[in-house]
Amino acid sequence: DGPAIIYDLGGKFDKSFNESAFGGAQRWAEETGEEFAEFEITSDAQREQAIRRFAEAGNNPIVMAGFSWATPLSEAAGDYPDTKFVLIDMVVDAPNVRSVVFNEHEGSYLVGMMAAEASETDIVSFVGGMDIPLIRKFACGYAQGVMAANPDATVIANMTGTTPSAWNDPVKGSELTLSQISQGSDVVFAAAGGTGIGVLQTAADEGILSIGVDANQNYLHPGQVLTSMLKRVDNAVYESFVAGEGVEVGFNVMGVSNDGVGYALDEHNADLVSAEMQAMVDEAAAAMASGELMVHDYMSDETCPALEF
Amino acid sequence: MDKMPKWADVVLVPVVSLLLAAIISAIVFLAIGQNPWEALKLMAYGAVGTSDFLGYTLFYATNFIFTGLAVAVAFHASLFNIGGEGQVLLGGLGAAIVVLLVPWPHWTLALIAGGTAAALFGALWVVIPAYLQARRGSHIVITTIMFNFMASGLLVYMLAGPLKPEGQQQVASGLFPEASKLPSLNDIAEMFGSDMFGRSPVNISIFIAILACVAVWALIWHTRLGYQIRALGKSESAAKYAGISAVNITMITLLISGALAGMMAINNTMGINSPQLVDNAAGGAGFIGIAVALMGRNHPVGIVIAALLFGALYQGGAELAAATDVQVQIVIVIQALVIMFTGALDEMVRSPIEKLFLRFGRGTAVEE
Amino acid sequence: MDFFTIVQLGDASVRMAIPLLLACLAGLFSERAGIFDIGLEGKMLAAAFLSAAVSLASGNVWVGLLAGIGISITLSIIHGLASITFRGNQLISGVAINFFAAGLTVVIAQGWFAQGGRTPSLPKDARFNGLDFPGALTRVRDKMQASPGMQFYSEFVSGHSILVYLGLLTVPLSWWILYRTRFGLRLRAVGEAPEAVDTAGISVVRLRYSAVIIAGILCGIAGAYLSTAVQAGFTKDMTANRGFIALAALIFAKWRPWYALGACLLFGLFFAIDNRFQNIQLQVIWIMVLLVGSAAVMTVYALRREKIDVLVLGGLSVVLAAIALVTWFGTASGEGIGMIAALWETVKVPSQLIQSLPYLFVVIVLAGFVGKAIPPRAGGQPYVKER
Amino acid sequence: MSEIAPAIELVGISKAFGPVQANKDISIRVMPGTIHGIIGENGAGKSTLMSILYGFYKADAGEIFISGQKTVIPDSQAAIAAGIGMVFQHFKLVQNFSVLENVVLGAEDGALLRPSLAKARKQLKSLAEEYELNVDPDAIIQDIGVGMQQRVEILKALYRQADILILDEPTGVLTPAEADQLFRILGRLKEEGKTIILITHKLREIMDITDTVSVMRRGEMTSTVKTSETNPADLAERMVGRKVLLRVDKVPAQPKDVILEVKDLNITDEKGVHRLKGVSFNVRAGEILGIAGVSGNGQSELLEVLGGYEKATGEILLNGEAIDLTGAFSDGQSRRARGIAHVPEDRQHEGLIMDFTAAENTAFGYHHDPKYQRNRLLMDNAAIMKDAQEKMDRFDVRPPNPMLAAKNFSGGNQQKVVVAREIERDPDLLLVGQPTRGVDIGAIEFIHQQIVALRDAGKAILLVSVELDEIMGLSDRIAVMFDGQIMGERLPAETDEKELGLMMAGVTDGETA
Ligand SMILES: Nc1ncnc2c1ncn2[C@@H]1O[C@H](COP(=O)(O)OP(=O)(O)OP(=O)(O)O)[C@@H](O)[C@H]1O
Ligand SMILES: Nc1ncnc2c1ncn2[C@@H]1O[C@H](COP(=O)(O)OP(=O)(O)OP(=O)(O)O)[C@@H](O)[C@H]1O
Ligand SMILES: [Mg+2]
Ligand SMILES: [Mg+2]
Repeated sequence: DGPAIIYDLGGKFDKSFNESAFGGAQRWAEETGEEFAEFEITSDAQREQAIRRFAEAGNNPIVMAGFSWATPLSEAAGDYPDTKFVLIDMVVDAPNVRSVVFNEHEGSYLVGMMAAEASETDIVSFVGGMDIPLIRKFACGYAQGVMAANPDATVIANMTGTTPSAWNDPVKGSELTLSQISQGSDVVFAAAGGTGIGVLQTAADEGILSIGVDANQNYLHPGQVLTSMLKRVDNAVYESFVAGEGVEVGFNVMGVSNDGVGYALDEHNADLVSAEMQAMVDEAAAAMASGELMVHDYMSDETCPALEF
Repeated sequence: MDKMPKWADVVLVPVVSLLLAAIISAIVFLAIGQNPWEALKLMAYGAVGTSDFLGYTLFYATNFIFTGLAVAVAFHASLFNIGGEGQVLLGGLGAAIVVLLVPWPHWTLALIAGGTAAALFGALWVVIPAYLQARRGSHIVITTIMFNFMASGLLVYMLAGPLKPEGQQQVASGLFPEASKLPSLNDIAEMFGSDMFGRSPVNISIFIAILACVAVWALIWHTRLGYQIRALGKSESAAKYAGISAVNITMITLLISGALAGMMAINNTMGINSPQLVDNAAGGAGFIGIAVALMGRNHPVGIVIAALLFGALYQGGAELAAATDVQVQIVIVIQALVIMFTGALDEMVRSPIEKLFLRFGRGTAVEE
Repeated sequence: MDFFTIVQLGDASVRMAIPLLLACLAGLFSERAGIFDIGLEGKMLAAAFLSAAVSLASGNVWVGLLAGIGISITLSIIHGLASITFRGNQLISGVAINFFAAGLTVVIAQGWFAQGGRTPSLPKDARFNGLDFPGALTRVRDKMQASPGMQFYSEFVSGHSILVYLGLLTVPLSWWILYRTRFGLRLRAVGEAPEAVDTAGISVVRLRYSAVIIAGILCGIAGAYLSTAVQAGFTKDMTANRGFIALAALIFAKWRPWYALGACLLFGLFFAIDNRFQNIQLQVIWIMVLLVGSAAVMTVYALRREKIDVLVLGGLSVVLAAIALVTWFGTASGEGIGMIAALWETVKVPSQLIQSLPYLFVVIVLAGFVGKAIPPRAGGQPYVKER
Repeated sequence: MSEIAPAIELVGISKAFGPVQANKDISIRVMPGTIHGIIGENGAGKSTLMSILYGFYKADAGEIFISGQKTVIPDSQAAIAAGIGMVFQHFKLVQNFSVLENVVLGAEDGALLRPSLAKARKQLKSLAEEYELNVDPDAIIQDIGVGMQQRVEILKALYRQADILILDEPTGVLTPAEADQLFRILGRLKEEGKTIILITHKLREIMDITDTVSVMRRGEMTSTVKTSETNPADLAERMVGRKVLLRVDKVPAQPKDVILEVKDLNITDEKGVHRLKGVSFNVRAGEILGIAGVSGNGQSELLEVLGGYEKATGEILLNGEAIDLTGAFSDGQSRRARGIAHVPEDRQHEGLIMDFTAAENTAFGYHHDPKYQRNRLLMDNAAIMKDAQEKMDRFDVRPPNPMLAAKNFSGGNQQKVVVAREIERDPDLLLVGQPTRGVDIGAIEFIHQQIVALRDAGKAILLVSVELDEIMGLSDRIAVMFDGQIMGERLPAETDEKELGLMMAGVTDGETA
């Protein structure tokens, strides 16, 4: 049978991570005219059942978006040696699993530089979703980028919560943004899934700039979203679907060098990004690609040189 | 006044209620553009169509037997324990702590220790609501709802902090040691060369659930405690006259109820294929227990039947959601309808049936 | 904490309190008439969904509001059927309505919008937006520089959606209806002694239906407020237990409108604190004082009572004391400092605890330590004349 | 047949509650300006009939004529409109409302409350003057006594300009003095041309005040006579359908040792009201001590304390040994273990679990008894069944089916189950509260015989009853309670109903002597 995709708890229309994955699958379906199977889980307890269900039904490959799939997948993968699994955001070492991870710190670094450049108060901020190492990785990369562009700047970082509901709490996102604004922030980066909707909305209402995440969110508030940190989950899904049953297994890193992460530039934010800002960011990106510039990855040692959590 | 024979009360009324719930569910399906008949077929297939599906149905039914019994025991004392959800979570916490902390050499020991801890933690989580109900008359319904919320907070705190292994991102405990894993029914079936339950997680907890049914049956109808529970449930003033302590019986009943809910953890936490404690582990089973108890008329036999039905609904509904564009929440809708018709609108179904029996003179003859 | 932060906190408390307040008053009318309603949550949720969906479709948020009220009334009438006409168990009916709404909103949202059980985001003109009073500053950055009076006016007084002002108005209105009108007198009577109302020649059934319908209207507004004023669209389970908190607030308020306002503002404050403050740091010494203090109070209380009180409250005291000690020792060893020095260290209060505060507070309120609340006498029981 | 139309005429009224036929084809006419009495045993259907007239229940069949006009009364609204007012057996007042609010409820003048209340306040004042019905309009109902509450009920009716006033057992809760006051008011109302229907069990009241009287039995109206043409014995006979033994057959008591000694018992309830004020008495083996009194004067509390489910201060000695009154052993279980059996006042809410089977009910309160246990864990349901069957046979409980739920037995048979259970324990002390309330005459005689038999077996018996006849007939010694105190003791042979009645009204020993 055809390929299948299983989304994580936020659901496929989270305007962010899952939606990006859905976009990749959709692109494949439109281009090939074929169909894919999909499933949205509603609780952690369903994960293993979801994997097994598609494996039993003969779907191949099966793509899973989100780090939480690692445990159930490592449990189930062995039972279906002929099925290929693709895991995004986490690594499972099994002969039939392709693991895709992103260098989010690199993309965050780039938008951090832009934030520092755009800020007039020299105070910028970050709203994370659930407080997990992955999101700290975003925050840490962002802070490093800010410091690189303006060593005098201050970064305020807040996490929405410690539970999965933190991905889906726009009201709280909005409150956190307000509090950051009253502390002087005038650029806010939301890496918080559905919560980010509230962050971007409030930033627009209050007349400060915001930065979207995962998918290109510039269109949400044209002229008020500075840029979006792109994490091309859609590409990862799309490529896996295209490769089909023959998808390559093993470890796969998507970074600035292979267009896995980056920043968004389109008609909605063209006026906000000066040529000089763009030049500076592109230069940094090139340096990263060439290995000249090493951005510290929070998850490598759970520390951050530029930010205290 | 017995206005109709017992069989009508325990069989006919629930069946008619169920039919009404089914009719409204069909209307819901039509409203969202699904053919109800097709949906029913899909759900039936999803519930028992393959050995995996059947296994999952039984797995969920096991959960619901525990929570159904929990609700039913409390109902016998006229107490509405709506806190099953939180008690299940706490049960999971107890089981996880015990199993992760001690390297049990064999699953039987892990089962005994984990089961005891699960029951204990489930019971502990109801101590304060029970005490407040018994002593201060604070309504058990609202306090247990509050404790559900606090339970999920506590669980997440534990899963995001103390119970989470280094470096793990998912909010979950580590995997339980291999030695403590409960044998699945398929492991047993395989010994006879069968693959009856596929790779589903249905495991020996189902036998514990059946044992629990027998124990509850004996407790309620064959022990002094059960006698006192029922007496208190039927008439508090009479219980007082008889010297039955409302405070003690209320406490004990709710503790038993909480323990039964907590014991669900051996199935959904220790019994699954990759045993670990995850966030939201109860998955609504605490609430489904209400429907199961109402439909099962608070009798263990009825509860087993209702649990099987709800297990099939839960599993079939998930399958329906995977195969079509319908959201899995349709199961919650059906469940709500069952609760409404068998619980709150009972009289609407019962009184016409009673009238029929009265009219045709089948009611038990009553002397003056 | 500077003045502006306090104003902001007050502002957020009011905003968070409004849905609670509306639901609480809904419960007040219903329970004053003798009908328990734990289905407030479900009614709000259904209203939140339908008002968002209809606002989106019609482009007019007032039409959306009406639709929300309509569906909420419909659910109220179902509750009425179960609990008034068919004299069923009101708690069970409420539970069923909550489930029904939780499931059906998602299922229908998926059927209509195919966005995973939510509505698309509402455009600005299909929402209730903040009303800016004349001369009020609208941006946080401007307000920060303004004088305290201006800050108060701009942040606290101005800038709320019309539903907030309406919501606040329902308090005096409810009071007036209950205590100054014939309808109110009868409504209060029917919750206390339906047989007195019946023999006075008034229809118990009609009165109780009116009460649950009023509850429906108020829940409808509360739901619409959530999805069209606080947020821009419906997301599943977006009421987030507000219906249950409202019930607790109702008990805390002893079934009185003005007290309800106070109770809801207090709970609103809890939400505001939770939303705004990420890291609440507390010195270990305060934790010790708080926990050990409550443990001591409970123990003293329990020792004067019976065995069961000693058992339960004593156990609880031990748990509290243990938590305090673990925090203390943990801080000392974690920081590698002496026990005394550790007392002045600050530790982060777990965010789950902050989030649980409203629920914890509800339990304490229900325990009656904040004053005894006597519910309407006939509450929860169907009115049965003939068996 | 007079020319004027009757104020009320009921024709062929029938009403069934499920399988119970409460009213069967009842017809009655009441002339204007008269007081019409209705008597009948408990459960005869009196309240039901009047509730139908008042629109509280709907009749299954029959017609109502008010002043000759055929009137349909689907609800109380219609009854009020037809000029009918009713004071129910159980008052229908909102406890936390003021007197004024209760009077106004349902008779408001407009949508706003203030004008209605102001008007009612004025009107209430004039009504109070006119009929000597003084009440404080701002008093809260739960703070005033039953006598006052009854006045409020009457005021409610008068405020609604009722021409026809129905009173359902108005004197059951009144002291004789309060009852006299009530009858004066009724006389006044009658003079004004109002029609009054009075339901009562007390034949003396019927004889004193009514013009005509109807007798009901088992849902039927058996006869209607002019009061002047009948007498109490005749009425009693009409009521039960045969000659009534107004005396209980028994031999003189042979009192022996003191079994129960009560010293200075006091109870203060949570509202701070003194329910018992220094009660002391004793009961000897082989005698029946009867406690008389209007209900609500502490008798119930006394039984509850002795039965172990109410706490009190003071001292109780059983066979010379103290009984724990406040601690862990002051519960029904320990009292039973000490040999105290208790037939409670309210069999439906205390003595029985209506949903339990008769068998389960015969073990009720004695479920710890070893003979009902199979082993340490399980109860022996078969033994309970066998025991129940024997008891039911011995006490002639009908139907003799231990599997039937208690609610399916008639009141008398329910009471027999309770009495059987308690008497068969062979207790040292038997507490009996209202043993024949709502029990038919045959069962009354049987139950009385059982109590006397237990006495003759040398047991101590404490009897509480509001029926003076029962007290006079059964007791070997009579104590009268009023306002939580024992007013004095009398021997039945040396007293009469008049003296006891005075004592029940609070007139002290000295004054009567
Ligand atoms: N609401 C009711 N539902 C069912 N049965 C009832 C109801 N009210 C009365 N009955 C039954 O109808 C019969 C007549 O009752 P009713 O109250 O009219 O008697 P009564 O003559 O007033 O007795 P009492 O002297 O005890 O007041 C009784 O058998 C009673 O149990
Ligand atoms: N035969 C009896 N008759 C009356 N009362 C009894 C009898 N046996 C015991 N009791 C009383 O019942 C109470 C409890 O008795 P017992 O200790 O036998 O119960 P138990 O087996 O411990 O009950 P449980 O299992 O409910 O704790 C005591 O107050 C005791 O005095
Ligand atoms: Mg009566
Ligand atoms: Mg024992």
